Amino acid sequence: MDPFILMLAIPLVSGALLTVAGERAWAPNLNILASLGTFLAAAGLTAEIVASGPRFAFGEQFFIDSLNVFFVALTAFVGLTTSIFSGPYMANEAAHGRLTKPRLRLYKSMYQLFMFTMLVALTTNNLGILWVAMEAATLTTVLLVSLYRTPASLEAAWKYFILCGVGIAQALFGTILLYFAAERILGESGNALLWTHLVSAKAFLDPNIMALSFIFLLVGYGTKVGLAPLHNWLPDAHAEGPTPVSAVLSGLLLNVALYAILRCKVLADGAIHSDFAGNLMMGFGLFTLLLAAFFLSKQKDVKRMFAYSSIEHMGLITFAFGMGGAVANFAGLLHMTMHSLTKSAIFFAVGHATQKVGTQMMADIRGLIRVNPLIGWGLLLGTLAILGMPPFGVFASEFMILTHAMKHHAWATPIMLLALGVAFAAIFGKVQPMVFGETKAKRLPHAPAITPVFVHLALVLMLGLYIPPYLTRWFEEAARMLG
Amino acid sequence: MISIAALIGQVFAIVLALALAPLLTGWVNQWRAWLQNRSAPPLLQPYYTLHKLFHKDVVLAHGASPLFRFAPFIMFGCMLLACGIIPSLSTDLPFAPAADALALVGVFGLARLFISLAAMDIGTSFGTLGARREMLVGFLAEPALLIIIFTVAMIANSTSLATIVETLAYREFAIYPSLAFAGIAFTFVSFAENARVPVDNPATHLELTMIHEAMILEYSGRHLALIEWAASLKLYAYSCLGIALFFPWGIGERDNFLALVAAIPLLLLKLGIGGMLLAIIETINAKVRIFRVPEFLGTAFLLAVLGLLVRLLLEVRA
Amino acid sequence: MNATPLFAQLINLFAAVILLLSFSMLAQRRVIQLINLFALQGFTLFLSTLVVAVNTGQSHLYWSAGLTLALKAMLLPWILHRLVRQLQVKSEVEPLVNIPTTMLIGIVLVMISFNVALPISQLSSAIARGTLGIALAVVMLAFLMMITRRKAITQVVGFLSMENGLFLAATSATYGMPMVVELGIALDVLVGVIILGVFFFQIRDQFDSLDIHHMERLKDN
Amino acid sequence: MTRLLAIDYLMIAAAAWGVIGLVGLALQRNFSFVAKGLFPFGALVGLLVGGVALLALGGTSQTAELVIGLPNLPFHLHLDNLAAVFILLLGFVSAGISIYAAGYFRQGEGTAPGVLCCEYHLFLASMLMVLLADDAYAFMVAWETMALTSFLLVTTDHRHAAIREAGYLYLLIAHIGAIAILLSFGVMTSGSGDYSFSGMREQELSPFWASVAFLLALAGFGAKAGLLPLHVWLPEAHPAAPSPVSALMSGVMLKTAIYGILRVSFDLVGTPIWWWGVVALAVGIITALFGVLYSTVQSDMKRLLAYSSIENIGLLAVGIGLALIFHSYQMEALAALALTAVFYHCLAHAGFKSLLFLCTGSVLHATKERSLGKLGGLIHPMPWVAWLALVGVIASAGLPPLSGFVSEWLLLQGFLFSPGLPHPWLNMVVPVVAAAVALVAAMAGFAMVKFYGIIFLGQMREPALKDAHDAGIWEKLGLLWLACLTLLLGVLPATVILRLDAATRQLLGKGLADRVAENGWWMLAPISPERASYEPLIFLAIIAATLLIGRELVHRLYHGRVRRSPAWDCGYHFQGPRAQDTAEGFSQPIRRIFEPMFRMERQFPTPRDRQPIYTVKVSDHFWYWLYLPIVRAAGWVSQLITNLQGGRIAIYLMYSFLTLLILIMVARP
Repeated sequence: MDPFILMLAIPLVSGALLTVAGERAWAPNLNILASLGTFLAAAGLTAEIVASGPRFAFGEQFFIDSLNVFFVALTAFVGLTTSIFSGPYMANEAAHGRLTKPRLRLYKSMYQLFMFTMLVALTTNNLGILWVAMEAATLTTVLLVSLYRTPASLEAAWKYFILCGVGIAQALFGTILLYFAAERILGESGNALLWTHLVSAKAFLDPNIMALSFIFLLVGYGTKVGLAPLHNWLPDAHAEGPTPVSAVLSGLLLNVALYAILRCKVLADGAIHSDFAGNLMMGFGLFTLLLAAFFLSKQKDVKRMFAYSSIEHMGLITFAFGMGGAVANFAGLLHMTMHSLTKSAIFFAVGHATQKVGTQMMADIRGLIRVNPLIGWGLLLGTLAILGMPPFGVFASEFMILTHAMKHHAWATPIMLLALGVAFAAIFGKVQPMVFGETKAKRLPHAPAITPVFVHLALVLMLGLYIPPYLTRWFEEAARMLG
Repeated sequence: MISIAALIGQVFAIVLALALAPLLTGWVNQWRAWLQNRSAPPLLQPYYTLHKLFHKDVVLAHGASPLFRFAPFIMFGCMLLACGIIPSLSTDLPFAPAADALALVGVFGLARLFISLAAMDIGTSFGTLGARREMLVGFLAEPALLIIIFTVAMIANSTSLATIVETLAYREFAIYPSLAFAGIAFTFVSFAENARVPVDNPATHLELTMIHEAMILEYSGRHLALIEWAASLKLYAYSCLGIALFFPWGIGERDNFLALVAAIPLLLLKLGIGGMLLAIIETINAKVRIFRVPEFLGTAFLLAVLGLLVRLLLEVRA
Repeated sequence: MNATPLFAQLINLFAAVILLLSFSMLAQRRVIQLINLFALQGFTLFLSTLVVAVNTGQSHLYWSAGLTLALKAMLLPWILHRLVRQLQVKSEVEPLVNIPTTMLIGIVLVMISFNVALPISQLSSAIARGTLGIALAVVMLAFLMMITRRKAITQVVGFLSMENGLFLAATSATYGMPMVVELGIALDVLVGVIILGVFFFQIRDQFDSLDIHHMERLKDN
Repeated sequence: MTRLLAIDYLMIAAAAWGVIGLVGLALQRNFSFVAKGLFPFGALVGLLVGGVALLALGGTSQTAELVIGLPNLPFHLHLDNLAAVFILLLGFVSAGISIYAAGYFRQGEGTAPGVLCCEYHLFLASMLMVLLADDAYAFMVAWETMALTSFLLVTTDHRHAAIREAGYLYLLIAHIGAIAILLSFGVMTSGSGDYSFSGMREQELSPFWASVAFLLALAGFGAKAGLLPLHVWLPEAHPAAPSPVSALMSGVMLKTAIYGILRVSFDLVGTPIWWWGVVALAVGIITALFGVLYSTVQSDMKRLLAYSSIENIGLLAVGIGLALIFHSYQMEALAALALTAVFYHCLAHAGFKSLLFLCTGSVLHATKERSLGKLGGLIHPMPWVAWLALVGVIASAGLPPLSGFVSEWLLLQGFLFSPGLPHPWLNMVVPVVAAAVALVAAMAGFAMVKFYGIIFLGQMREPALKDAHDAGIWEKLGLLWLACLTLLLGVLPATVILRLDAATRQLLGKGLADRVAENGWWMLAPISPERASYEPLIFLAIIAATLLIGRELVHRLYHGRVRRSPAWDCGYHFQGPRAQDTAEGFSQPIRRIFEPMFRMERQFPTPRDRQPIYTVKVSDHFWYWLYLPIVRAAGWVSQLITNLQGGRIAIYLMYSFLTLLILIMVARP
């Protein structure tokens, strides 16, 4: 069977099944199983694409090349580990009485649907469907963010919905403009929104329209990426939703939104013949990086802080892609991978930690390493990794981004380094006392799932020291697609 | 290869130092007494004292560690070494390469370190007090001495004392203004290092002012004898160093046995005058407060640096 | 300059009406009236889409028009009405910035939008190319409304009005997006509003009000 | 089968350390195996590393390339003479420390010994990799791993907030330093994109960019080494760490920073400019003066040593500066003299400072006390530690005939030639620096007398000290090994310098070996015996002979009787241990003379106090003048920026709106 169809069908079907069946004893396992199935299908698809090149599906509506299959693989993998993590996490939440059965049902079904929307967004060839999928992803996650129905979570979900809704509306306007420009070249058929067609005709698209369109797309999807000053929903949504949701938001959704921008950037670049799109992205990236870094030091809530850290890294990645060129794109992709893996690992650790202590306030979390050494070490190492400490892989990609910037945009390096330094001071200063020191935490009814944390960290560590050649080739191929 | 003559000269220099050092102390004491209108002790009084002390039993405090008992020997050894490498009669000293002028400062430093540690060993308040004051004096005097040596070494283009003496005494004669500064600074330093008025008073046991005596308060018998002897040797070594650096004429050159013979009376003469001057200066000065000592030594240090600068400005440039 | 064909004039007219309705929504103080104006805007949008459909004969535009009528002119206003009634929302819309100022800003926005759209719409093959500027202006005005209104429900109306602007751009300026896309968009909007409806109840349960003023607790400063 | 090269052995050693660490982590329940099996094994590996480096010195340089690393930048490794000197240091010194550590770490004190074993050996391995790295990426990875592992080691006893803060400060400054180093590498590639060191060597930088690279490297490595004003972490982190770690950090890790400065300024960046040397000289002498001044006034024994490390690093920077100045004027023979002094001092300091830190560790274990005010008289219960510490103290005070003196002597000899510089201003100022160096050396003596006298001599200030016990067998072995190194370095300078010469020659093309070899192995005369010479063996022999012969003579001629009695109490019978001078009292003259240099908070007793208390707390001006303002400024900016997230959705929408408006109005392709 076609792994692609499987990959899309499994989350959709299991999502529906979970909705219909309700919260049963086997539901958590089904959730994991479905994620595993998705992951296996994605892996099969990846192997196929890497081996035999890009392909279409459902006519020309879906298109998978080495760029998006990379995102697909990452999404499916983190989706799998998050579902493993969420098993005991959600059980603990239920045991604490914070969640009822219907909520658990909602969580699992929405989780699968969320995976589905992301996978659709990643694999579709139609920029319109991309938009639709992004919007659908927003809707599913709004429900996930408001899962607890507390005032804070409702407020967060509301802000998330409105800000992202407005943002994505702008992206739609951008898409319309794109269509408007393409229609004159490609005719009025539906092909005018197919990326493959657009790419082949990109040189003929009108630069003025494309510039305006790209601005709308960047601001629109950029809201979802969390580019400053459009990021305001992000810390709220991350902090108030359940931790697995924070993990997938940070680890996956931001990537998907950035992926959308990247696809559009290729078109804009082809049409405009200048670094317009790249410069915009670099500007946004730097601004985001700097702003987020300074936000970090005032945080009190641990998930909120790591949400800002995600913003910061998204800024860095946006900057990398803004620079363009094989090396920077490679670095950007690598950094996305590293960030996804590391940040979700951090959220896993944070999730267990906050459950143990019963608060997200950093001032009240102490001595994790004594309560549960593995969680403590996981959080400590994850934090160090996300801060760009070698030998973890985040450093590898930051190294490449920085060195590339030094070569081509020397003015930007001091700013980036300032931001990274400030971020280091802020985050590490807060995490260290959480990990170390004395504690007063309690036991949890369900033992936490530690494996995902260390699987992620091990991957990040390995990629910091050694990137396997086939992975390199794959990344290079993807980077080349981005021009 | 080391010649037999040189070896004899070396041994002779050391023996002479051992013999002459208490005499010099006695001589200075005599002059002090005369200048202060007292009747003077015999010239050989230091020898009698040493002899008496060696005869006496050692009274050790209960808390004394082996370090306390080693320290006098080490101090004595250091001073002996110092006397062995400072050219007093001849520049042909087989031991001289063992330590040049910089290492000589190190030798004095080592002796100071051990005597200070020994002072702290018993754990009385006097001992520690003396040790800290001694180190205070030391860390101010030592760099000054080094700079003085630097100035002279730059003139001679060498830090080897033998070479310095040969250069100053036997190369073409020149007037070095820098040496004047260095000479005054050296005088200051010697007073401090040898526990003389105005820095310290060897004749007092007044706890508020004493430095050297505070440190050796617990010593008795042969240990005290060694320390006293070492102190005399130090004074002798400093005198010889002063002579070698500033009045080197008359010190025998290499392979010149006759000069060696001629050097002895000349050395005695210089030491005699030096001792007399020392006594005069000690008499006309008053002991300063302990916190004036840094000012005193700071002046020495500045003079030394000034000498160095004068050397660089007037003599190298010209 | 050639005489503009009738249907193009019609489209321009409807577009102008939509813009006018946007302005009146901006000026409107009452919630119920606001929803009615929104319904009217949806209806005008339907008309303009219909004109385009008739003119170009593209079948999917009929579908679009139908969807617009059903969704924007009827279903959504109905849902909103119900919500207002059930939640007993106070009828007064309390703007954060006073209305004359808002209007002035709105005019500036329209000027900006037209200026931005002008060079682009020159390139359009569609006949009613001026509509792109109007669509942009509608989007901007809706944006402004969302910024200046204090109630959750008015923000939603603003949001939906923004969608109207987008739809106007899609239909009038480009003769509609591909069918799949439009269906998807419509579905998303619908689901979104339904979710919002659920939300409103929860928000009112938690805050005893739909005033977004209460939802300012999550902050960093 | 090809023969394994030295570099292969070193890689194997690094891997072995890594494996030891992982085994320790895996078997952390088996404490005795971890402590008595793995640590000694690590020490053996250290010996192997030192031995290989010793043999490799003077050989041709070797390179290797690993499969790991970035796709287009695999790890390049390189073993040349410069690296070999520092690897030698790492190997031999760490061997002693590891042996000591076998007896030191206990269960139940902070981090579990198994985890510690892992961190410790990874730390060693990363230091080795730093020294072997031949490209920027490998270097940075190893460098930061070193920082990370040492941070974890510092925070071993993380239950104390002060220790956590020390660790935080340390890692933060290390990270900032690493950023500067990375920038420096970036400048040195000058846009070629080739981040291997060989690529950097090929770049011809303009004087401006070369200077930028040098200054960045100096700042970056200086942060690690503890050069002013980036020294603040050092006196916090070193006391916080367990003693073997302090020893390793002070003795070895600081030297990797010196290695970095040497690598950049003499090897990578190209021809140096004379004022670089002046900068290094100035920073160095200020650091040294600062370090020694503060070390004299400390009352925590490990802080005292930490400040003394700052002082020594300052002296090393002075040496580097001098070498750079000479090198930039092509006076290579003199540069070689200064550089040899630097190498020698690295070795010497590694030996004696590790020794002293380990001694404090034994004292700490025996007494649970770090404050000098509560120690005293430990020479009686712990003679081994006390006598071995004396070796370290003499060397640290820079006195003959031990190791510290040799390097100081070489450095001063170097200064003597500075009037020959063809720059009028320089040859005036540089000799004055020599005066300051002399002052530093003399004050180091003061600090060391205080350190030794107050800990080991006198009466015990607390009754509990009576229960103190001497170090165990492993600890003694480690101490003995380091003391032997210190002694050997002290008495065999010519032999050592002949070995080190290959490194000097590599950097300058000229060394001291020819001149030194002309004379006997017992004599050190770097230029000529007429010019300057030093024979520590004869020196030692004379003092030892006086001691033995003198003692014998006195006993023969007179007698050897000893009578014990109480110390003289001036007739006041209540003199207890409390009458002794305290640590604060001992340094009172220094505080008084250099009052403006310290920030002091004093509390004086009033005449009416029943229990008069005098306290003085000395803190660092830099902290208040430099660091706190920066922290405040950053906080202010953060506050300003945080206001952006005010919680009002309308405002958020407005940001988005304005962004869009501005972009569509302003942004044009």
